[in-house]
Amino acid sequence: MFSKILIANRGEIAVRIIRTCKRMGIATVAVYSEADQNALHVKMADEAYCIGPARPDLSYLNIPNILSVAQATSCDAIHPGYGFLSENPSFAEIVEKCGFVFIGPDYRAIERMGQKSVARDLMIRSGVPVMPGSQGSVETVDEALQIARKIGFPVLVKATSGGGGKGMRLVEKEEDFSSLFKVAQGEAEASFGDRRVYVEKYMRNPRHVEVQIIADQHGKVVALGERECSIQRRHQKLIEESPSPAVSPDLRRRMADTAVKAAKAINYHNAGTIEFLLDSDGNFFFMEMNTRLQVEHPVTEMVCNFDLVELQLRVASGEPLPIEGELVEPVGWAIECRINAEDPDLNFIPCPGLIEKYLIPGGPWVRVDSAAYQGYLISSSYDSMVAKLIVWGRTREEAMDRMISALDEFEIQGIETTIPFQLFVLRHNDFRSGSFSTSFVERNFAAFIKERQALKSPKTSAEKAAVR
Amino acid sequence: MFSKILIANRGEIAVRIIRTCKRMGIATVAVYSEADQNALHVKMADEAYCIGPARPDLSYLNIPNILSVAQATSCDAIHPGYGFLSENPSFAEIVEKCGFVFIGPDYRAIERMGQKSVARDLMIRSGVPVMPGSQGSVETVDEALQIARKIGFPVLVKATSGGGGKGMRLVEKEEDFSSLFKVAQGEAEASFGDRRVYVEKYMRNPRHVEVQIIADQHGKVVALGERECSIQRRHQKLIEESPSPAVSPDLRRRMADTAVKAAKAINYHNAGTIEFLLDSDGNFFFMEMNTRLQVEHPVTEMVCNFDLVELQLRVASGEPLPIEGELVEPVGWAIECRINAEDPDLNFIPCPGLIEKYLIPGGPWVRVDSAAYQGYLISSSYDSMVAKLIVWGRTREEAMDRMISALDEFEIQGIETTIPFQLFVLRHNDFRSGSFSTSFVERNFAAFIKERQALKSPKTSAEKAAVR
Amino acid sequence: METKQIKKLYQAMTDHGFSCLDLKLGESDRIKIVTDNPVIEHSSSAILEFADLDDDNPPHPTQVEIRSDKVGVFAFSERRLQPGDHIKKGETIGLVKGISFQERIKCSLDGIISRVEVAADDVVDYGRLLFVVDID
Amino acid sequence: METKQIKKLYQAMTDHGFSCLDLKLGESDRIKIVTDNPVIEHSSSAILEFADLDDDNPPHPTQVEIRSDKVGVFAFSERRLQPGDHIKKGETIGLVKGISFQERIKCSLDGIISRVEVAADDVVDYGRLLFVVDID
Repeated sequence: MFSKILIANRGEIAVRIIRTCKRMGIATVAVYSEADQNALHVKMADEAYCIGPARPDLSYLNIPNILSVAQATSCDAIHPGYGFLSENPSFAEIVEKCGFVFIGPDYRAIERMGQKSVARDLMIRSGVPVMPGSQGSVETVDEALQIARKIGFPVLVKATSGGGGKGMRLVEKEEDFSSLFKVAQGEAEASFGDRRVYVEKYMRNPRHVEVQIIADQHGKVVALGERECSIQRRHQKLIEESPSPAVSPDLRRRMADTAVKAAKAINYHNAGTIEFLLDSDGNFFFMEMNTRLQVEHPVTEMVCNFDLVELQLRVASGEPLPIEGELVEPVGWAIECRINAEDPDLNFIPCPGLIEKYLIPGGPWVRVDSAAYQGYLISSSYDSMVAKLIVWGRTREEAMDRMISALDEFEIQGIETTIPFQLFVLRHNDFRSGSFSTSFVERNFAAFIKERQALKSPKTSAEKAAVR
Repeated sequence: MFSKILIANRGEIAVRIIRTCKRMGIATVAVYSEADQNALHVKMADEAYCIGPARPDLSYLNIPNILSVAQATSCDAIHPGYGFLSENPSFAEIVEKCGFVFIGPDYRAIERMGQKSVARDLMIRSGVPVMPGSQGSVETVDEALQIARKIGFPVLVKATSGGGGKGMRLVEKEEDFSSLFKVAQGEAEASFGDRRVYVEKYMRNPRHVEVQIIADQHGKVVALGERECSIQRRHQKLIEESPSPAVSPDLRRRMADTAVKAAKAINYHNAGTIEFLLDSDGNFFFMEMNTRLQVEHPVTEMVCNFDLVELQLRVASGEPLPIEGELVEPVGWAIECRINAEDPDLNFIPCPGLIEKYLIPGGPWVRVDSAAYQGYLISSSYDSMVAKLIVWGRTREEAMDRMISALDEFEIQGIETTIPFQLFVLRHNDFRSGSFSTSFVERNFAAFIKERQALKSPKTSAEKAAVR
Repeated sequence: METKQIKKLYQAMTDHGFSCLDLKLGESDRIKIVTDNPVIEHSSSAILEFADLDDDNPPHPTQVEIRSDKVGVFAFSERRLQPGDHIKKGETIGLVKGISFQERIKCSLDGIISRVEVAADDVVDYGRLLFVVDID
Repeated sequence: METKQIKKLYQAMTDHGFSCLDLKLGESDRIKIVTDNPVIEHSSSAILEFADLDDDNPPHPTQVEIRSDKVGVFAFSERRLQPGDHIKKGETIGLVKGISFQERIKCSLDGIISRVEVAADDVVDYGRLLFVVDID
């Protein structure tokens, strides 16, 4: 096992990694930007070094400075967390070349999975179901249109090097195809320096269900069940759960088998997530693979009883996985809410600022992963996450009810948060019954705003009356 | 199920009960003393009423005021928590007579278990092993001495109505018997208004292991494993765990069978705890039964995955227990530290005061049950508990290591706490190996003080040097 | 005890730097005069306390607060008192009904109701302000 | 640039209520003069900043701080500098060795070492104070 690691990240995920390292007796080195001098990960690590100003490209993405700290402090390994450099194959490669262990997969796996059409082809060859579409990139409009006609509209035109919805266009009708294809190419060029695109069938109202896998360097791959991530707004997940209410034990086994097969096909090791689109008939299609720890990993931990960061450290140091079989069945139900400093009443506008009061919920099966504290300033330089609130329950209903009371108990003053919207979702009939898709937020946002206005207006009337 | 309950308690246990009620959709009524106006249970309950000044006999023990609130607010039931009125059979009886449900056992069970010698005789008749000793109270010194000779010294003389070590005397040698017997009688008279005592064999270095049971009103009794509570100082538990490192699966089954038998013998319903003394050969003897929820109930919850407060509410409302079999086997390992506002360097002197900074640990399998917050004043009117820190791990070692890092992460400024001593225990070889008894604290306290002084002295020398 | 006497006492208190004075008035009532940071204390049936004693407002020793020291449901006595109503020393001006008792709320001085801070059927807790009375 | 000029500039700044002035000095160095709440900013090789600018102490514009804007292990150059040592403008007074670079720390002015705030083999991070120099 490593004796000292550097954590090339900030916020709650840096804190999360430090916690497991402390428990395992592994010394930790934090890096931070000038904006993060009072951050919790800086206080909690054994050593901490400033690596640059607030701007991410000058600090958390500054590879020479990060590696210089790792070398100067004699670290064995580097954990990239999520975001920042975590899916940068060059970083993973340089880390390795400099003699450190990269706590994640081989850089070649990151690279291949980062190129969406390469990943897609790899999956097809490995027998993993993908959405019908082109094989590899398509060069010309005509070629693409032929494929689109074959698979039937609506279709998606997606950037080969893409991610996060950029360079992606939904084409509903044949007559729009040519122009939208060119828009996608242009955006792909501008965003990724690579104008290549490919064509894929578009599924209406799919569910986003992903399988967590962990693989050691001895060929063993285990699926730790699935996560339901359909409650998202513009590809930003708001609520995740494990298991998924749409996944039966049989479907779970089939998805897990597929995910394990996919990971084995690329000699994957360390933690990874295979994202699938799931239709209402239980058909699932490979979407992409995330070659890192996910934000929502805690729900998997809560139902599988494995510490994913510990497993990452163990397999990265060469240990074999201490798990029997290829699928860990979930026990009970876990839900996570990402509590962001965003105002849901104002279309989720980010509202960073000073946390004047911070009283987190507690009690049985309530977990908070957060780098915030009373008096902490949420910086506008980074993402707006305040905390991840995770609960476990024997049943989905128990977990939902516990989440509602924990959200209700969470006291955050000084900034607006997403809590009111998450409460709305958790009380919504469609969410409670488990029948929802990725279009849930879009479909129900107006109802949320209406409900909020109704809540506010009587008070406003009363206030007006009082003024008269 | 109840629609509204009153919680006749304060502090973390009131908060604990409110949390489960909120999740289950049961409205809550808090009561509080003038000293507790800013208490968390007051903020969290749906309604809250002041019932008197700080002095417990005028507020938290004020039965007319508590019942008047319950009546005025139309409560269905009353949860007594632990301490205060929880084991007062008159209160349980009055609650019932006034038409409320007492969330606990029948008052007759409380009464019988409250009289130590009555409980002992009941257990003997039910075939539960008790320490060798007198059958019922003994009246005269001669009669008592005869019994003491028969069972062999050392013996304990204990108050029939006693508890908490009062009216109890350890007699090592026959020549001391007569005088110590009279001291115990006098103390019993003074403390409980009942001079009756009984005689029991004294076990050197026993372990304190207790079995959690829960019983419904339809005759079903389930044992939820055991708790190891040997780390105590003057009968105040400091660290508890479940399971016990001294209990094998076979011993667990035998202890559970015995506990279930004991509960059935008195038609017990609701949650209860049978305390046993366990010797190094795996023999166990009934010590007493606590007819309420225990402070340390969370470790049972963490390894059994049942919410004990929920089960209490369900069985009190007449529902059958939703559990198969008579024993729930523990999954993994849970440890609790009671973090008190006491200075372990000064022999655990209570040090109530203002909590100036309060940053609680988080992350996976870390649970905090607390009524404290930043800016909260720990009152000298009540017990000195600040928080219960509970962790779970796949193994005992994982749980211990997680507890160490969580204790280390816990930041409490403004008051001294027991954390340094708990860290000492968790790092001690005897604790780690599992070979310890109720004499652990007494035996190792000097070593703790020495370690603390060694930690402080270099600094002190440096300070002195700096002054010169 | 007359208002005049109380005023005199109050004057003496402030002159000599006392901050608190506690007077027994017969069996079950008492008056507590405080000159700063009023601490709520209670008689066995009701509490009289000089109101408006914060720093900003100069003390009006002619007002007393009547608070409950029992817990229960409030009811008015014979008449539903309104501001301006005269009350007599010892008159029952309200009831607090607990589970095992019915407590009469009395004023130990003659006076005029200045404010009614309670409604019928209110759940009244310990120390709850019921009435503010201007002493005649 | 001479010390005299800097002093003059500083005077002009305070006279006109400026709180910050940023001067480029050739290719890779710059001087930042702040009169209150100094914000740490960096040149590409080292940072010069007027020291002791807090409210309690009147500013000494004759002192500059040399800070690192790279991250690595510190080493002295040819000589191990001590307080009192004279240094020349452009002289390499230390090195920060990173994983892929070796950064020379220079002072862009002649001066005398006032304080050495770093030891050989120290891990030096971004913005770390290395030397305080009295400008001649």
